[in-house]
Amino acid sequence: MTGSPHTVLAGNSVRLVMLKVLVALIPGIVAHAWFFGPGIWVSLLLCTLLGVAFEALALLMRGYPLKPFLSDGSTVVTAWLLALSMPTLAPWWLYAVGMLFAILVAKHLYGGLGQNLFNPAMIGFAVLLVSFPVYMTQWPAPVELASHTPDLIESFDLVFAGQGAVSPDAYTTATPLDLLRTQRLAGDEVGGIMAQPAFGVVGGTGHEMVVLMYLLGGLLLLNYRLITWHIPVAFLGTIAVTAGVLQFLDPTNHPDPLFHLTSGGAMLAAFFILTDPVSASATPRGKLIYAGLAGFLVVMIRNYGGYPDGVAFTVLIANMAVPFIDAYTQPRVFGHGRKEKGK
Amino acid sequence: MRKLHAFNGGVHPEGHKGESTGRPIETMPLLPRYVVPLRQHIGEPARPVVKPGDRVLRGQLIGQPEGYVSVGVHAPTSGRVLAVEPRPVPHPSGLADLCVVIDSDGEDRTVETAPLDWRAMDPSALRNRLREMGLAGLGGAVFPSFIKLNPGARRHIPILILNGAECEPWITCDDLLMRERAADILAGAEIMRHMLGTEEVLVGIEDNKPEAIAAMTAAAGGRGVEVVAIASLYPGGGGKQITYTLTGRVVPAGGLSTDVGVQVFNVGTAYALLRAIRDGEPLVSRIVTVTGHVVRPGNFETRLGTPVADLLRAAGGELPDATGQIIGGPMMGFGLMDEAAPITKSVNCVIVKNAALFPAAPAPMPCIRCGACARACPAELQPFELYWYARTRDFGKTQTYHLFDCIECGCCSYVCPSHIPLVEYYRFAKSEIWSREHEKQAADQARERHEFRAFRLEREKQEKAEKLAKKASERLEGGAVAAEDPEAARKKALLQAAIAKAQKAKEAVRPKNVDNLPPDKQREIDAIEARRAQAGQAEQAAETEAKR
Amino acid sequence: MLSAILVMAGIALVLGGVLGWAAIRFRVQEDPLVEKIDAILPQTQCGQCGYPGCKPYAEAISKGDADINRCPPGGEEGVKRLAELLGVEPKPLGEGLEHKPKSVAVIDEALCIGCTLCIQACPVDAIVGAAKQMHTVVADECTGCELCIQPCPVDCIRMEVIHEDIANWKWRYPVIPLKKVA
Amino acid sequence: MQDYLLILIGTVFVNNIVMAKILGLCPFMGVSKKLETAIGMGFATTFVLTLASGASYLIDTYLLGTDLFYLRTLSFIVVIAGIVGFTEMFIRKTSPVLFRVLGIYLPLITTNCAVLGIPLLNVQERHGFVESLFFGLGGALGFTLVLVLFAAMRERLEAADVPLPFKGTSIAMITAGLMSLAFMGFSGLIR
Repeated sequence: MTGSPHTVLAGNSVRLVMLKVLVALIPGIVAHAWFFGPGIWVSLLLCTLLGVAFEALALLMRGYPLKPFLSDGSTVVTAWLLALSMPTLAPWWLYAVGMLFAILVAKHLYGGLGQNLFNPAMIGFAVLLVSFPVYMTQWPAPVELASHTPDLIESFDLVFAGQGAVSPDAYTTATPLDLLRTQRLAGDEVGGIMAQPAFGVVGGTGHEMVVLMYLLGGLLLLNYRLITWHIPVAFLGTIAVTAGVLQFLDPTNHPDPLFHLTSGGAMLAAFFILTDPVSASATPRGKLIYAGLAGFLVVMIRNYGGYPDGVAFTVLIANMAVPFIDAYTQPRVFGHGRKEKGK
Repeated sequence: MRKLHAFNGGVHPEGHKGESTGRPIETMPLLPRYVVPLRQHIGEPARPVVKPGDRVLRGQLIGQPEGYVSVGVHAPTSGRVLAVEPRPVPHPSGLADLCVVIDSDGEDRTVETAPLDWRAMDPSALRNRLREMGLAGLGGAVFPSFIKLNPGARRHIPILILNGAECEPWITCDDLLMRERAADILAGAEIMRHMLGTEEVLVGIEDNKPEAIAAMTAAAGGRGVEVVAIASLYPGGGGKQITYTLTGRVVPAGGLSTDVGVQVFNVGTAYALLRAIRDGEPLVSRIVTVTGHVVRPGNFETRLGTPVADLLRAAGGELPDATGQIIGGPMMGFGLMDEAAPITKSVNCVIVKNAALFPAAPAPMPCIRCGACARACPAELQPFELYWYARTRDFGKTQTYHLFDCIECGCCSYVCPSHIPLVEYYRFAKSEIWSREHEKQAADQARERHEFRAFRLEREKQEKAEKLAKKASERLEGGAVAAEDPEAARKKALLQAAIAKAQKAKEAVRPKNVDNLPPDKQREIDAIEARRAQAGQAEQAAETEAKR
Repeated sequence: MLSAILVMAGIALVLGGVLGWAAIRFRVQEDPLVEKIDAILPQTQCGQCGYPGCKPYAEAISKGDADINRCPPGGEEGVKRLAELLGVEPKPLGEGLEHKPKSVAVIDEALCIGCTLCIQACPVDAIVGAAKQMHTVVADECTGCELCIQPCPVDCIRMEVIHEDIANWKWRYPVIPLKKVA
Repeated sequence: MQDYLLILIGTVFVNNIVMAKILGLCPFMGVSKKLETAIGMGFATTFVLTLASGASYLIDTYLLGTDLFYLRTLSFIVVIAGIVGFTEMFIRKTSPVLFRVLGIYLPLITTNCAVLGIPLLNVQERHGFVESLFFGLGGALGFTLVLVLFAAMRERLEAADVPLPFKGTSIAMITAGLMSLAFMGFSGLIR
């Protein structure tokens, strides 16, 4: 090679980037296992294996070398994000369909790593949400509220055989966002709904602790300089402001901003999903617009829409707008149109 | 304390300066042979004014500047011209270029030189002298200095910057020059100041060169020159970057630093300018850093035209397991293809690689748009977008993302986690766009000429018709009717004769007695013919090569 | 029934009136398409497309008489750009047409008899010389159209491919080894 | 006023004419290769659609009434064709570049089923005149929105290593499908 540079920054690779993301996810995963039972390990493992299998299949079909692309870690990140977004203890084929859409459709039909327009995990999730809505509302109940929490062996049984010793009602429940939506449709006031045991100090019982750990992992990512502040701040900030304004106007029908921030997929999206560099806006101003749009839509869909949590859809909608946003938010290039000082 | 301005991005590659700063500048011994390329500067190559067999003296003009953007080329020593022919030159393409090959006579006699009285000389005459003396920027871009020293009719250039940043890793030639010849550099700057009508002279030096800063500060005392230590951040020595760092003035895109009243020269250029004017000596040598995997890394005062192989020998030779050389620095330099290629005005450094210092680049992965390149880009571009479109040859799009503001510093490739050779994509896109523009110009020229021809033919036809009409009317009057135009008939006959003659000439060279040969004889003849044809082709190729 | 006819006729009348007015009000004089096509064509003036020059070919394309794949000097690239301009799908070069590397004509001055036939054939006046004088090609202006070869009675003109040198050298497309293995 | 706003939001997002009603796919696929063209097409369609929506309401209410309802489709098509013809001449005069890039798709606005669909939906939903205008405007803005976003995405897709069988229109169709999936998030937003 005659081209320059002849030297590159040592210890810098796509694999390392992905590895750091996985590390940052660990606190959230541990919290999830602690507060919702060990079922998460089963779905994480299952999604990872499925992801690697689909990835290998796609690479083979497309004639790409397996080793560099299987070991780059991007598939595992997608698998973990999907597993963390989905209810645990769902039948295995649900994960399979999700990963199929995530890896084959959202990623490889678009050219594989680095070229997907949509976040693969969110495509998988959205497909499941519109296709199998019943399964997607059977969330594991927090350990402290459940009459029974399946252990690891039982979780395997539930995922692969589809039946356990006890009825699903014992260990699944609706998420706080679900409860809020259905009961508000029934005419209840927000204050009353949120006094129930499913709601914790600020968000949902159990959920709020997992979310806190996601926040911790997100700060780790910021510390690694893998993400910039723009997307999390704009996203969470817009959610807080929008929810705050709505609550101020009509407190009986709108939950408080803190609840919005700490429930559903908001925190995971803020640091791990919206920040996926491939499908996110890449310019500083663009990131603010992109994440702000997503934040606004999350609150709108949660408060007025047909789905309890709009995060997956809003991520996709924001992804959709990225090429347009990027095209119109190009930063000024050195030497272009800046007032020359001192002249 | 001067207020400094920080440009966007930049990277901190390992410096590796210490390897080659241990010893003072050494002067290369006289070599038996020099190969002096005629294209050592930006612009038109010099036209050779010597032929094989000519005797030359050191400093004698052997290449005359051609066109405006061009400077002279001079013999590095006295001796005899062996050849004027294409030879390997230090260029990323590895192609050969026209060189004057000089066999040294060992006497190193010089042409008569006389100092120039620059204060008394007319600035334009002075610039012409510098043009003839081959002065070009020694920082690497080798732009003819006389053009940069022309302030223009109305332009005022209040600030002159001497660039001693030397931000590229490994290179130390400016460092050593500043340590050892600080006073000369500043004396050169004095002349520049005079020519440009500049008020302020700033010397920018990165703070990883404390000795150079000390030497320059000491020499600057009482000259009205300010030596400024700037943070070590690659590419802080880029012209636009150092201008911004020291003055806060932003050179407009596509413009020159003079647009904001600043002119930037490399310290080596200032030194060469002093030599040219004080000693009357044309540019025939420069300081070159030899470093990396060699026995005795260091800096060498090297005559232009010295083959790289000889320079490496002067540095004690390469250590075992060397894996090639880089011309220039590791961030912007290029791999050398042939050690026979000579040192030119643009070569500031030769780095010998080995697998430990310069490991092979990891295999590239797809871009994940992480934006690390954008954060590192001193031109504040979006390198990943440029890459995305250069990759698919969408050159229009690359231009909307300001491809031509890229300074090819290599920061983006350096930080890329996917290890994509980004700069190579930009260079590819740039040269494609240039070549297309060139083609477009050629097409426009052809269109114009074609249209003019059509117009001419039309006019001629009209004139002819008029003439015929006139003739016809005359004939009618005279009553004489010629069966045929005798002139045309004569022409035709002549042409026929010529064709017959040419055909005959062709026949003549055709071999005789080739009918009814036995097959083995026929094969032999065929083989000979084939060889002859090949030789002819080779000759032809060499001829066209030489013409260019 | 009558009312239906009346209504439709009324609508047609009003719309016709508006369109007629618009046609006069927003009249556009000429079609600049020919110029745009001509700008893409390489101006070799070689006539390989079957038209006596680039402009006539451009006019033919604009009228829809000629296909866009008739220009070998423009090559695939040229066809692609024409396709883009006209909003049609690009296609390979037409039957019997192939893109050759850019060349210039060179006259073997030892054989030239100074007949001026090539000068008359050259579409861009790139050959200089007079009757019975030796002729020379101005390489900078030669488009490589090969039109001078056929008329030469003594076959003293040949085409020479332009070689790569440092002045016209281009950076290559970077090779990424990690692409398709197949 | 709130009603009109709801109509706008409803037609732009919730019942987006392309994403939810799957109308107007021909220009959606055809004029989305370039961002600039898409923007031009969006504005031309907005102009035509708003005008057609209003004009068809007037014709339907005051000319056809209940007696001649069978002439509805026919007369709407005639009116749309007329408006498109006018727009074509107008653009040709004011912006030859846009005229050039829109090419065949400009007269094809006539056959954009969204342009006929909106006036027919107006009748079905018993919209008044202003409502019809807003319905037309909203539908057109929704069309423009997705067309422009789609075009920007396709420009980037153009450079992606899409597997050969999916290159070009097929990956564009898949993308449109995924966009539609994303738009499902808006469902139920306006009841």
